[in-house]
Amino acid sequence: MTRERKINAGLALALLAFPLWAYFANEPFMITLATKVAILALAGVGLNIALGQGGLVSLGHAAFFGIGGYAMGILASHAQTFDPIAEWPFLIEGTKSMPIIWIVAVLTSGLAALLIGALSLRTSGVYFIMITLAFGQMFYYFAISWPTYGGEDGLSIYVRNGFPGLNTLDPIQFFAITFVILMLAMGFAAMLAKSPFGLALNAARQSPQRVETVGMTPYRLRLVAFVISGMITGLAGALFADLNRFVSPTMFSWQTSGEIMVFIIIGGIGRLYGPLVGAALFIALEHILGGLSDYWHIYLGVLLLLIVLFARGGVIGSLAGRGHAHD
Amino acid sequence: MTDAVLATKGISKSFGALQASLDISIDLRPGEIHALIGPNGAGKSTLIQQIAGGMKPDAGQIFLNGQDITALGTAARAKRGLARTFQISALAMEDTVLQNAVLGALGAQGRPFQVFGTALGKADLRATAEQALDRVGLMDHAKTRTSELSHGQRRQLEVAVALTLNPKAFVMDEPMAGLGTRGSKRLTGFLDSLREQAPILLVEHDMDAVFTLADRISVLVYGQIIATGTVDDIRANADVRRAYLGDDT
Amino acid sequence: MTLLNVTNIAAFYGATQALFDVSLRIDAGQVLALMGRNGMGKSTTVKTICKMIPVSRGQITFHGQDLQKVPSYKAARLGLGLVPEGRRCFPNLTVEENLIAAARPGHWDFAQVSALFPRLEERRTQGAASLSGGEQQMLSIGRALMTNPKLLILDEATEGLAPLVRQEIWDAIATLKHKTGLSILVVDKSLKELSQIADTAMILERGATAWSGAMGDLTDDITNQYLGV
Amino acid sequence: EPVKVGIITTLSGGGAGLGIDVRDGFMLAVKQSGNTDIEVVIEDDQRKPDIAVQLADKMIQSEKVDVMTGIIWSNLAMAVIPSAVAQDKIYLSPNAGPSALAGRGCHPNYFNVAWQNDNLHEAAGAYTNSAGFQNTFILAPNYPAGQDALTGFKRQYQGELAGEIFTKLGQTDYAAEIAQIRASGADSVFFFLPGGMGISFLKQYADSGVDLPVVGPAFSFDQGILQAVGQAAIGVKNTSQWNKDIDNPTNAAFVETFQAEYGRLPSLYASQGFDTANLLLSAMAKADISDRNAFRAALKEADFHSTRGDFEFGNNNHPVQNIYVREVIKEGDVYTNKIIGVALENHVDAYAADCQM
Amino acid sequence: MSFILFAEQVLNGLQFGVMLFLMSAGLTLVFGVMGLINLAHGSLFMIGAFAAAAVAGLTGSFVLALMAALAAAAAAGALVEVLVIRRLYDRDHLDQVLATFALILIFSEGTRWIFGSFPLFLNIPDYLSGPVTLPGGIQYPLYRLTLIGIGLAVAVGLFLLISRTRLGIQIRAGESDREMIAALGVDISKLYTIVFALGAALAGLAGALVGAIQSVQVGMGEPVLILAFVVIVIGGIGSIKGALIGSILVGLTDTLGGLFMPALFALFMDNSSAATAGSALASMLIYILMAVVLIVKPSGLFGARA
Ligand SMILES: Nc1ncnc2c1ncn2[C@@H]1O[C@H](COP(=O)(O)OP(=O)(O)OP(=O)(O)O)[C@@H](O)[C@H]1O
Ligand SMILES: Nc1ncnc2c1ncn2[C@@H]1O[C@H](COP(=O)(O)OP(=O)(O)OP(=O)(O)O)[C@@H](O)[C@H]1O
Ligand SMILES: [Mg+2]
Ligand SMILES: [Mg+2]
Repeated sequence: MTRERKINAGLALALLAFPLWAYFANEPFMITLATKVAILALAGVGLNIALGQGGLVSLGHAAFFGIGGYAMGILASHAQTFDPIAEWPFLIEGTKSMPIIWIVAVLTSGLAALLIGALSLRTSGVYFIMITLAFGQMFYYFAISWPTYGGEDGLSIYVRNGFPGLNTLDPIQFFAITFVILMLAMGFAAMLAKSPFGLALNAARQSPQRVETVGMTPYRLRLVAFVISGMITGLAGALFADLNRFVSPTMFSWQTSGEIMVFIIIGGIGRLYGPLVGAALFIALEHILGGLSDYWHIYLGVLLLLIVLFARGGVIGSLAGRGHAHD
Repeated sequence: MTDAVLATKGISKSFGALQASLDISIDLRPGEIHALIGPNGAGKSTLIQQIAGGMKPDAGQIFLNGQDITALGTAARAKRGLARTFQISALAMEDTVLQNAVLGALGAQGRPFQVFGTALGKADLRATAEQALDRVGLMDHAKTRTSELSHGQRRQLEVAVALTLNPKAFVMDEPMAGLGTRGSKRLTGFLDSLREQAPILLVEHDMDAVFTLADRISVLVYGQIIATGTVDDIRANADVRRAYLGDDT
Repeated sequence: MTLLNVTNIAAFYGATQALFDVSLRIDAGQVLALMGRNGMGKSTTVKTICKMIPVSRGQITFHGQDLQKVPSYKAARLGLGLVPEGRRCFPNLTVEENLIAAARPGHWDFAQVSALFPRLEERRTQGAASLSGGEQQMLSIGRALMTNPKLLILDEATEGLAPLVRQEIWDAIATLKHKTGLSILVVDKSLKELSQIADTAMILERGATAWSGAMGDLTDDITNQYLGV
Repeated sequence: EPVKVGIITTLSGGGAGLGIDVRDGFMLAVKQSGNTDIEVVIEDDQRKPDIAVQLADKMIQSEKVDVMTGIIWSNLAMAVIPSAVAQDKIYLSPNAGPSALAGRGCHPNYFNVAWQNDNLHEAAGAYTNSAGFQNTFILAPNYPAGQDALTGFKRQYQGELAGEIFTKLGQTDYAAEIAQIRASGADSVFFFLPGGMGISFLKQYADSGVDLPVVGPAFSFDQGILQAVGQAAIGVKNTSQWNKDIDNPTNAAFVETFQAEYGRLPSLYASQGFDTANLLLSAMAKADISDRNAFRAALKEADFHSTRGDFEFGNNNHPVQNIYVREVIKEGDVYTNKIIGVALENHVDAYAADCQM
Repeated sequence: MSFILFAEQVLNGLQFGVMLFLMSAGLTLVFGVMGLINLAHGSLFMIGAFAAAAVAGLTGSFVLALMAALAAAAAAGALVEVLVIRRLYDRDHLDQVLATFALILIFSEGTRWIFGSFPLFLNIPDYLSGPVTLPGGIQYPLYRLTLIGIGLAVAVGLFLLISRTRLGIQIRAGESDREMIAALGVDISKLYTIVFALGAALAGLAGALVGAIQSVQVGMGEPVLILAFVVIVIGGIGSIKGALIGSILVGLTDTLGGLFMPALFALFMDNSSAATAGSALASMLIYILMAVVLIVKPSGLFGARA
């Protein structure tokens, strides 16, 4: 249909083609990079539901990313040491099964999003940005100083968790898992945007009064969106931890929240494929610029600045023209 | 009072030293259009806000169909059948006209948390929405982005969204504002036809429209109702002429 | 001498056109009354002159200078003193601060404004937000005078005020005209007072000039046609 | 056969100075050796564990390196080393020595050329005893390395504790802690506050009027940061396995050539990088990298001239070495250290016994 | 706990708060007047510290160093405003966040490029070093007392500037109605540049003052920036009074929390784990404070708008 659709299809193909090329060219690290792009894009897809559709500028999504990561770290480390997580009121054992870890990651981050959202959504605008930041920082400091699971050192898992029927240590197979999840999440996000709930949520962003006068409560719509958003970002956190076989409090830091947000802005706020483009571009820049100079952050900064100042609507916005997205 | 669809009893509201509403009691009876007029800053929009639930009165009560709704929020009042339009259009500007109308239908249906299926694909929602658009004559623009509508068309859309709620009472804040003479005439005719469905509390500066439509007029000055009566009563009222209409009217 | 010359301007709000080919002229020392019913484009005209909204066509010159090329603060410094619709006093500032914020050197200073509106002197330290409507109106006029303008623009300066307060304002405007010879562009609905004070008049109808001429030439027919109910 | 070495270290952002020193020390030794069979790839981890892990993946998967080294921080080490050595890469640690890798988690492919994390703290504890302090006040940041530091100190220290405080990681204002020290009636202070934290603490401590003697590990008093601490550091005793005045020809030559090459005095970290490279070069001279067993054995022999004098590995591939007490002095315009004694002789770390290798 | 220790800690909290105020004042001013979120404010703090260290290194004069800090930060602020920030006023907060985030990267790495990766040296001048004895036998560093003095003096000065001078009046007017103040002949963009440079200068001053007792290094601004945001959000965005009270509240909470939390936990835990748990909670304390304030008052203590 639209130009954006064509671009999107191209992007999905590119994300699939790149690791396949790397596989045949025997460049496993390139597959790892593509996997990282897919996972970070997934985190972005999560945040974009709150940010792009709900207009909720959360600078605390690292909290969910980190919770997902620690869900993996804690479960897997207990499985590694055969040391149950809890024996009372009932026995909870660690696990090395990805599907179970994902479920736990999604549920715990959803629960955290429910709590954080319920409190934060009482505020709006910059206050919302800052209170979500505050919650993120609480998790960060907690994770750093809580010694049971490694504190600032984090937790290392020596072998990647398993998925029935697949060898997850093989880069291309792990990529396949993340790719499928990313596509499912994007499909879900696309469906959400068009669903009755999405319609109401988008309207609540544009005109909360309007939504109220037709009998719906923006607060509740936003809270549900925030929880869904947190769950997806949490899932991305679990995958990210599995990619690195390692979790640390850095996942909770405000820079992590900032980076996820940067992906979205680079790609284009509210654009379905925005997070993917943003994450891919960011990682590519990091990879290419990092090789050029010790001071590559300067170039990154200048590039970001140019994107904000001159490519309004992000990369997809610039390519596809003004479509269905807000400034 | 008992047969009033919508009524306020002794509403008062102040902003610091400013008394925006003072002991206001007005009512809206079945089938009527009750116009509320008064100078700028008299407190008309403030009163509408309190009736619709956007603002809590300091004192007094509001009744819809005899039930006290003072404690309810905006959304709850809307669910009970109170539909309002805004002085400054409040619409989802990035969405299409149809989407705005479907939003109204969705609110009326009361199940906003459906994540499966598309909003525009739900036959029941769509039927309600299209019917409302049809009534205000916006069906041709169903696929237009709302931000591309003219001022007048936005006012029509506001009314259409209110219609999707199938309300018991309308509260309209300056629906004619910004419409040309022709637009006002059309909307006047339309509002006239609307009163059979539900009565309208109408705030309006357009005296042509008010004098054509209103069954009763209340005049609000400095937060107080200084007169209520028929068109002729009000035109003849010396206080009203002094405070609002002036000598030329 | 022509002070303000507006020729064939058009202006838009988004996609809706609000002004169509409006032209007007004010000479030094003159008072022009700009009239028309609600929503006809009076305030829009005023806003284009003060550079608050852009014109899409036409030309505005003030004192021989093309206003098109200057930002709004420079236009103001050339000598445009605006009393905007809705007063727009700075609510978080006191009366005195509102006046100081605008002050530029010249005849009008705090003492002169106080002499014109003794009420403002009494309310000197009160926050503008809590002033009565009439007091706010006086403050808004005083504030515009503090910029020592060559042309004072009054948009609905008597709107929504009690008759008594209105009278005070009209008296003040008359003083300005007769004692200081200030040029004034006045937008208002009360014909009676306008006819006493204005030299020329102009009526807007849906964003276009419907009538213009000397105030004395304004007949009842015309006012009934364009201003009556 | 040529050996490919991957250096992952911190070259940008906070803490970059340490990584730069390790890298420069390492490259100096490679250059001096004239050995063309060694190929080095260097990457910047930005002190972020996830970046480090990725770079490790890249080095192993793409660059196909044989030997890895360079990591400064324990948390990054824990993220990278276990999986690298499991993939049969040799890892030579030039700085971090987390306890988890010294005891039960030791590995034949992992060699630490610097110290086990606790060592310098243990030495500080031992020195505190020998200096006759009875009631010391100890503080460290609240993170694992900080907790290890206090544990290490207490392992050797025999007196009373006047107080024990964990500060915030990255904290820059220590007024509150100094006030507690003042009120505690301590006779000395031990602290472990690496990087900017230590600078801040010392400057504020010197200005507070509390004049209790201070003891710490070398990290807060090393060449790279002493100039920033300035006068406040003069006279402080600190523990280190290396100093530029250790008297052996290798060290003298190292100090001189480093200064000539880079225009600054070498730091502790530079010496560790230098030793790491020389260890590697000595093994390359004896064995082929494709024969892992022989190569590991060659490494274990540690037959090279260390800047510390003789160098020897214990059973867990961690150094068995002297740890000295140094004092901060001023030489001309430059703040530096001088050795004033030995705190622990031929010290074996506390975890070696747990290592089954 | 002795009275002396407690009093000293209160002074420490006050001093910390006052320094935070210097950072937050500019931030809240820029936000309140221009509606701009400036993440790069921390970089201006760093620039002040580096400028001071560089000039102190060259001239040996602390006073000159402070002047250099003010000048360098103000100049950097003005430059950034004219080149970048100006284009962001009409953008939404997200664009501002991203653009100023990019500025952090440029400033931090640029500084590292110029000054290298090692911390710089900036010392307390002799005439301000060492402790003084206050009434009640409290020993307190003279320099920190001076900081409290300077901070409070700046607070008073800033308050007078904003509330009494014509410039301050115009700034406040711009806060409520930008279009109107322009229509009265005030050059609003110049005014904005001045406000931005003023905020930058205060941050630079804070950087230099703090640099003398801490380490002057790349990235020193970011932790303070986050705290400054916490402060202005607690105080209510745009309010100088809110920034002062918020700063002192945060300063005291942080300092006294670090003191009392471990002591509190020690009541029911052994010393070592109490120290760990207590300091863990202490480091979260200001964020908890902020969350509580916002939950109770969603627009901060003295905030007018949300
Ligand atoms: N939230 C508020 N805080 C303080 N004052 C307010 C607030 N809302 C409205 N006011 C004041 O209350 C008065 C009544 O305002 P309102 O909007 O109800 O007038 P109105 O009759 O609708 O006027 P108009 O015809 O111009 O729309 C005005 O003086 C207005 O400034
Ligand atoms: N900000 C705006 N956005 C869109 N349309 C506007 C805006 N302001 C005014 N209009 C429209 O422009 C037209 C002219 O408005 P203007 O304010 O100039 O009228 P006016 O003659 O001053 O009326 P009044 O006597 O009510 O003040 C009106 O139709 C109005 O609805
Ligand atoms: Mg109104
Ligand atoms: Mg008008």
